[in-house]
Amino acid sequence: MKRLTLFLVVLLGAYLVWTTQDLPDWGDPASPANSYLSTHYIKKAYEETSVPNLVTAVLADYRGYDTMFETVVVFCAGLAVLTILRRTKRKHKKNVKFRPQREGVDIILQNAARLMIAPMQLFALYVIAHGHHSPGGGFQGGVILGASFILLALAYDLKSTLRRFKENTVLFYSGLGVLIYAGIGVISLVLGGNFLAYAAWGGLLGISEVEAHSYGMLGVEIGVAFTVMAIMFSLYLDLASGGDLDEGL
Amino acid sequence: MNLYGSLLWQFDLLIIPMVIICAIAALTIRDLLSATVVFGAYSFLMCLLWTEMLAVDVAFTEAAVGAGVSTILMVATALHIKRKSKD
Amino acid sequence: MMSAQAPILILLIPLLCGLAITLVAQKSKNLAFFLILIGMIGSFSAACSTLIQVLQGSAPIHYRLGGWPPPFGIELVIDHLNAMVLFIVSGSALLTAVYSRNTVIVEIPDRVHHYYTLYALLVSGLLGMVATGDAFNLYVLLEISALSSYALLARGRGLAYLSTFKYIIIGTIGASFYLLGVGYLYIKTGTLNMADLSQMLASPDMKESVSIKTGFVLIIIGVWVKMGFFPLHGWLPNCYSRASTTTSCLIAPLMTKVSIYVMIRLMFSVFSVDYVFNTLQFQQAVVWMACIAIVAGSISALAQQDLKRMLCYIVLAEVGYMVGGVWLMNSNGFAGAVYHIMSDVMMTLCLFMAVGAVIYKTGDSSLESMRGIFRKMPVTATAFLIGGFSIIGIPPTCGFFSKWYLITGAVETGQYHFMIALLFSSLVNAVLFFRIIEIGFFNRFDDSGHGIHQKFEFSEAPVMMLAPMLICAASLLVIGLYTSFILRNIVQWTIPAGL
Amino acid sequence: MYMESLISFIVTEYNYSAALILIMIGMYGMIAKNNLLKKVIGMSIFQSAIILFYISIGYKGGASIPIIKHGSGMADHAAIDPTLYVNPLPHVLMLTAIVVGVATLGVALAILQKIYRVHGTIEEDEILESLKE
Repeated sequence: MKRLTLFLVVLLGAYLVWTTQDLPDWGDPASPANSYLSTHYIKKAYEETSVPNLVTAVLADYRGYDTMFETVVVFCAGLAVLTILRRTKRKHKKNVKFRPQREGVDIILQNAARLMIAPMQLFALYVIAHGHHSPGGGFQGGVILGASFILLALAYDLKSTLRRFKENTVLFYSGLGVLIYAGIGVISLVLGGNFLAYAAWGGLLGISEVEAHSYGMLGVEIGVAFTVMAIMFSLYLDLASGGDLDEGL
Repeated sequence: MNLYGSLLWQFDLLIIPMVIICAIAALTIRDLLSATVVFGAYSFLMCLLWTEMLAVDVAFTEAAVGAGVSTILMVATALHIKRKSKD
Repeated sequence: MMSAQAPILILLIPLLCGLAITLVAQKSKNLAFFLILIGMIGSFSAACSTLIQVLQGSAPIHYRLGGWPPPFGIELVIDHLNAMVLFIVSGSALLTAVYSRNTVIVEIPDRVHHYYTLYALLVSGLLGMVATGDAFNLYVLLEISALSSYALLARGRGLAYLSTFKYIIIGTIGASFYLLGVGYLYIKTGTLNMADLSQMLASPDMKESVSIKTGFVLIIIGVWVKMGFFPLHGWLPNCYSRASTTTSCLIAPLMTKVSIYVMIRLMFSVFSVDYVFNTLQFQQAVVWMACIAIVAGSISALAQQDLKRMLCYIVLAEVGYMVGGVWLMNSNGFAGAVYHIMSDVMMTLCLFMAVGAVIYKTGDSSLESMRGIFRKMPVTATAFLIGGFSIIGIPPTCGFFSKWYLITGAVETGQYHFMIALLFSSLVNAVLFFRIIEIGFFNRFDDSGHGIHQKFEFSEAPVMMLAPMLICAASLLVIGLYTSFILRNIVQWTIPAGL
Repeated sequence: MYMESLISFIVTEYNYSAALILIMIGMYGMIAKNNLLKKVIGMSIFQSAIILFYISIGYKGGASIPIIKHGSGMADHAAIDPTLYVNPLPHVLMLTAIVVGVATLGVALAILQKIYRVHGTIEEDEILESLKE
């Protein structure tokens, strides 16, 4: 079985590597992929949305529909893990057979974490807010925010972290994020535009349509950050405790 | 032979074998915790590779998600199960 | 104004209702059910409105998301084919939602609201896959429906976790193949919009390109994995048969048919008839594979002792019908396959609902649980009977007409092996269902033949389960009776040019 | 002569080749490995290799990162030279793919933990053997 798989995989791999001779050269500026849509985005995106980071502009505006469902994917994963692992309180007593043991309190780790968490969160907020002008945006910022909570749970323990960031709050934020994203789309629909057409917000906010795109993107990035933060933390909670939220790593 | 003036293609040639070695190592190491850590290294090298190809946003995300959160999730799972693997 | 926004509302309403369930319906199971019902009704009415719009005007509806013109933004494109599929998917999701009232509380008592949220996400993912006109967007929605189905399937009976894990592995390979195939298309054309792609791919040097061919093969293999076509079907029966009742009612009919829709869309809207059948040379091979799928599916179904597993193998055989019909390279075969998407959703749904009701009442899914079914649960048994007749292909149920067109297509192109496979499968299905009917109706003795008359008391499933089941069964007859109407007004329009 | 064309082929396409080789490594891991966690690692390798493939598509020699230079001293909305910036579209697509990857990873790990709890092992052959008994 293993030999057969290896043989098939090598055969398929050799064929696929052979097909690369038909592909345009690596780094060719004139290749179809680098010239057609991409040229339009590079030339027009800044003019049409006033967002210099082209990746953010395309991600949150031109292909904003994709990004909404990407957020939904994250939300869905969080719910899926929760549905699969989490058990009601009564039954789980002997669920986790083997649990990593923690010995004593690590003062160095705890103090380092205490020093790091606040700057991490500040940096995450910067990444979210400054995503229009520099690399970053809702996902990256959200992941860093989530990671700061994971660090808290790793350095201290799960119980004390959960006292600060309650389980229900985590779920609420994850739903809220998607709702912010979809809500911005629905309001532009109500305002007479198409779904996710941020230009429709211009009249409501009293700004030009180009600026409305920029603000709309900021709004959806915040929504994305909420969901990603909550779900990253929730994934850690469930996977590290085996679903019973008693004790982490 | 036109290499389109890439500044860093030598760098590229250097990282790619390392990425492949990490990928193979992550699949062959028998200790699952080590395998997940090697997988974290793989993600990080991938992220370097993408930075070198100027995909800064993607590299940033991969540094946070791939090398960070996914590795933590895998370590969390590896600690919950028997650490030795048969292959 | 609302009707212009209908295409997006079809999938937006279930999505928003799913979110609302997570946010407000944590405590109340009734509220969760109420919200899911609202979501499905909203989605269904938007789908109806879209279908009417498409039927009235002959041009497809284009909906620009974010107001950006394609190919720069993403667009939804609704023509006759996907208007029909949207209608049937949202309709059957609505029926399943009504049906789930009783079963979910029994099977997943602790997480009803999460279950319904995942349900809504799955439905909006499937509807989004059908509505979208963008190749990459299709991948994202494919993953949403996949992820939510993993979660729903994992909460099943017995070894559900193991089979779901296998499904995750296989499903990810499929989705990644699809993504890689789209990458090959993107690298050669520079676009992701389906209409734009098809224009680019029509040029002669694209037809000769090895990487486009590779891309096509990767995409098709990816979609085949998702639908469980013959050599790639291993995960499907285990996974679907171990799922809970509502989950299998929702996923088994819809997932495979939506994948078939995706295959048709990619074959004929991104590539072209000429490319698929003339430039590539494996049309014959695919029809042979479809024949094997049909025969193997039917024989395996005959060997099963578990009702749900039996139905899963029937689903596999039906996938063979549709893939074969599309690849016959004939307009009648294609019409039969498209018509069969519609009828097959309804007949599998009807059968799974009936079996679900039996399981709900008896707690058992073996063939023996059907014993005395006509006395105990006459309504369920009637629905099961109609669904079974439709699978066999007895007129006037819709199964007969789809089979008729498929066979006509096979004869017209001279591919008699496909016709033989279809007839064989009908025969096997007849044996299968008459055996169950025999158990249910005539055989009221136990196996030793001592003639102990068991008393079968009337104990029918609740009305909330019976009503959707009966609507399903009735729709099988209605679709059958209005065949010519459906063919003239919908299916005729979907046949791609040049077939 | 033949060798030279081979080297030129490898250098101009080596990123694609590397991505495809990694895809095959990942796929081998997913199909042939016996340990379920190894399968999951293979899955992640597979997905990030596809991302490498896409990012390689978007690279443009002599270009810079896809953030328009703006601010003081730059005329706003001046004609932008597309050769100065790499292609942003594959980056956008792959951000989505990374997130999908971590979502799938989370669900797979959750099911894996559940399998370990039910069967006491995550070796596929041991699970199958325990089922036979």
